[in-house]
Amino acid sequence: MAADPHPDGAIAPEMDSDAAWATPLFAEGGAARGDAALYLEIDGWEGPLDLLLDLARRQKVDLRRISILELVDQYLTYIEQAEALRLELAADYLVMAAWLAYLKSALLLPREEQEDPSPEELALRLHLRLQRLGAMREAAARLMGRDRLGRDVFLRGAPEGLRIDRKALWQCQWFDLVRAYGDVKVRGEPVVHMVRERMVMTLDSAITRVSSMLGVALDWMELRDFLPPARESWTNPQLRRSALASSFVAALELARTGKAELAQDETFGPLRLRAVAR
Amino acid sequence: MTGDGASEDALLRAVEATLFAAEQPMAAQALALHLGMPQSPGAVRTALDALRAHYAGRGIELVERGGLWHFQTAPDLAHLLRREKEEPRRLSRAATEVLAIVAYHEPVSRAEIEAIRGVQTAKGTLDVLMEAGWVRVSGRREVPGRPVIYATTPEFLAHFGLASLKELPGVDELRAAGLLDPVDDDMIEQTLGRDSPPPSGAEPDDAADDTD
Amino acid sequence: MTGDGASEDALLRAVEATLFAAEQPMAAQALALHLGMPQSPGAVRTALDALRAHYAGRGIELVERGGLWHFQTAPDLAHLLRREKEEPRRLSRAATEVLAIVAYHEPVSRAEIEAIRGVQTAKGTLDVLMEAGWVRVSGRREVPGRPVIYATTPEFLAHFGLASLKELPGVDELRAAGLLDPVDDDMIEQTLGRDSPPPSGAEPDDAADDTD
Repeated sequence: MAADPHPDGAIAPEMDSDAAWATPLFAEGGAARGDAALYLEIDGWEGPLDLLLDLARRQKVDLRRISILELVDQYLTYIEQAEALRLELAADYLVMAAWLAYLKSALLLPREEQEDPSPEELALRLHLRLQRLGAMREAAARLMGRDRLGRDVFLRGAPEGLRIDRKALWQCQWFDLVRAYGDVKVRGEPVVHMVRERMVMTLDSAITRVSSMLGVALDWMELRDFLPPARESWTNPQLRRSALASSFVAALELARTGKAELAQDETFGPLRLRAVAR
Repeated sequence: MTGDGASEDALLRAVEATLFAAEQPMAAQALALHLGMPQSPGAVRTALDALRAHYAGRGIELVERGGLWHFQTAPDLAHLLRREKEEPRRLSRAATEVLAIVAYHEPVSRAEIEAIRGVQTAKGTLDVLMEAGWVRVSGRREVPGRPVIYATTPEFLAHFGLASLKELPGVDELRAAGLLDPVDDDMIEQTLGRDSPPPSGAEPDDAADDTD
Repeated sequence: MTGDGASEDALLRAVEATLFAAEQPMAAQALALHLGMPQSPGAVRTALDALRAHYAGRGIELVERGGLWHFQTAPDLAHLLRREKEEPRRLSRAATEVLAIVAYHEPVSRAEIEAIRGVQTAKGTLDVLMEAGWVRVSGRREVPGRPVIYATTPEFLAHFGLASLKELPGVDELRAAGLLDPVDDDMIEQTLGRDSPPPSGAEPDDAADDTD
């Protein structure tokens, strides 16, 4: 619709209510509005086919028996008069006018000079298009006039509603259960294994060991002296490092709680500790 | 549920109560499922027919629309009820025409709609109909360009009080007159191939191809 | 509306349709007003009584509550409105594992389950098992914090066709069946990396030794 000089033209019909278009525009008694009204209603048509259909209906005969020649004349007259009134016409109206003028001349020319398709056939096809559009327009009006839900017939105002409580029916087979336990065991075992291999001296045991040894010591002792003797499993270097770290944290913990005091004379020098006299 | 009569009556009551309470129209199959007898949609259908007969002529009626059943008020009582209800959405003339074309020609592409109407259809027009729940996209046509095709919905049938599309006003006559024949694809292609509005240049050709 | 009978019937239909479409229960007086006959609430009451009698015993009934009338589903059919639908659902992997642990170690606390599984157990997992009716709370463990402990139910035994928990295959049998084949390191890594650590380092060890 870019070429439409009447921007309202495309919109106005959309705004019309079904009653508004079905009655006045297409009523057989269109004479009431006279010729003058025709020109003012240029906005009323949605394209040339719409206008042609309206003109066809003004012939006041069955759409199947309209005279194409008369229709063409009416259309051309309409276009001419619109031009005389300096109304700008959309390109599609003018193209339709040119084609209809051609159709008219073809219909009037002697038969033997015609090419394919014959003008009669072209006229018939135009005719059919108008019929199709007319049929749909009538169908729409009849459809809108039916007993419509929410306008003429009504559903129950306050239905209780159907509620479906979905309840899961849990499925599990014996084999799923047993296999799941197998999976748990398999997954658990390596974890256990790794804990055993990475032998550590726990903080708790370090605190117990350091504090009990402090209790019997009379003087400063170096931290390393608190470690278990390097025999049997305690030869493991990993475990010794763990024991040293745990004992160091144990010493800090005992100092924090006021049970021991720490001394170190130089950086990285030996760390000594002794019990705080009660 | 001892005798046949008793069980029939129980089913009748159950179907009546369920449809009465339902917020949406229901198919016989869905009713059978809801009533825990998915194997017997036939019995439910028999009950539905009996109920429809019972309610005929009353202030409420039981109707089937596109295979879905619901209770509604009798149409001749519209004058009593309408005053308090708001009018449903008023459709534009273009929208009513497009709706009629979709209903009578479905499934139909936008180009086919435009070919019948002789004008381009504003995008919003189909949207309005889809928003109203009366038209849906039903797929694509397996032709070059794979255009989207549109069809009506069960809500359309329910709203306009149609048991099926066969009940569309005058549909048999229109079909017999050839006015519902498929729109020719060549014509659509030509229509689509143009920048100008379809009715303009395309018109004569369209009309010519139309009836082939 | 000529004879008395005809007009009575028309009123009956009007009252029926109006109450059906009404969103609220209505008093006889309000109905009379709505139907444009404010002078004849008596006639409306007669119609209401006739309707109530008509619907008695059907799937729908017309009831009066405090002077207000409305249609409702027959009370004995209320179960149709709230329908339970059982949907088969497969137990999740996590839930199956938890169920297996409860079965092999019962009674067992949630912390113990987590320790055995090596991952935290969502609260919902135990809820699902209790909803399924396979696991129940069997008491509290008399240790600090008094944690809730879980055990299996008779339904559990029935579902899995077990006479007692002793019928569950032991660890040796699991190993023989290839269900305890070691998994590769990547899988362990994934398992360890993905899930949160067990609540305490020592617990898996203890719990695992349990069943040997």
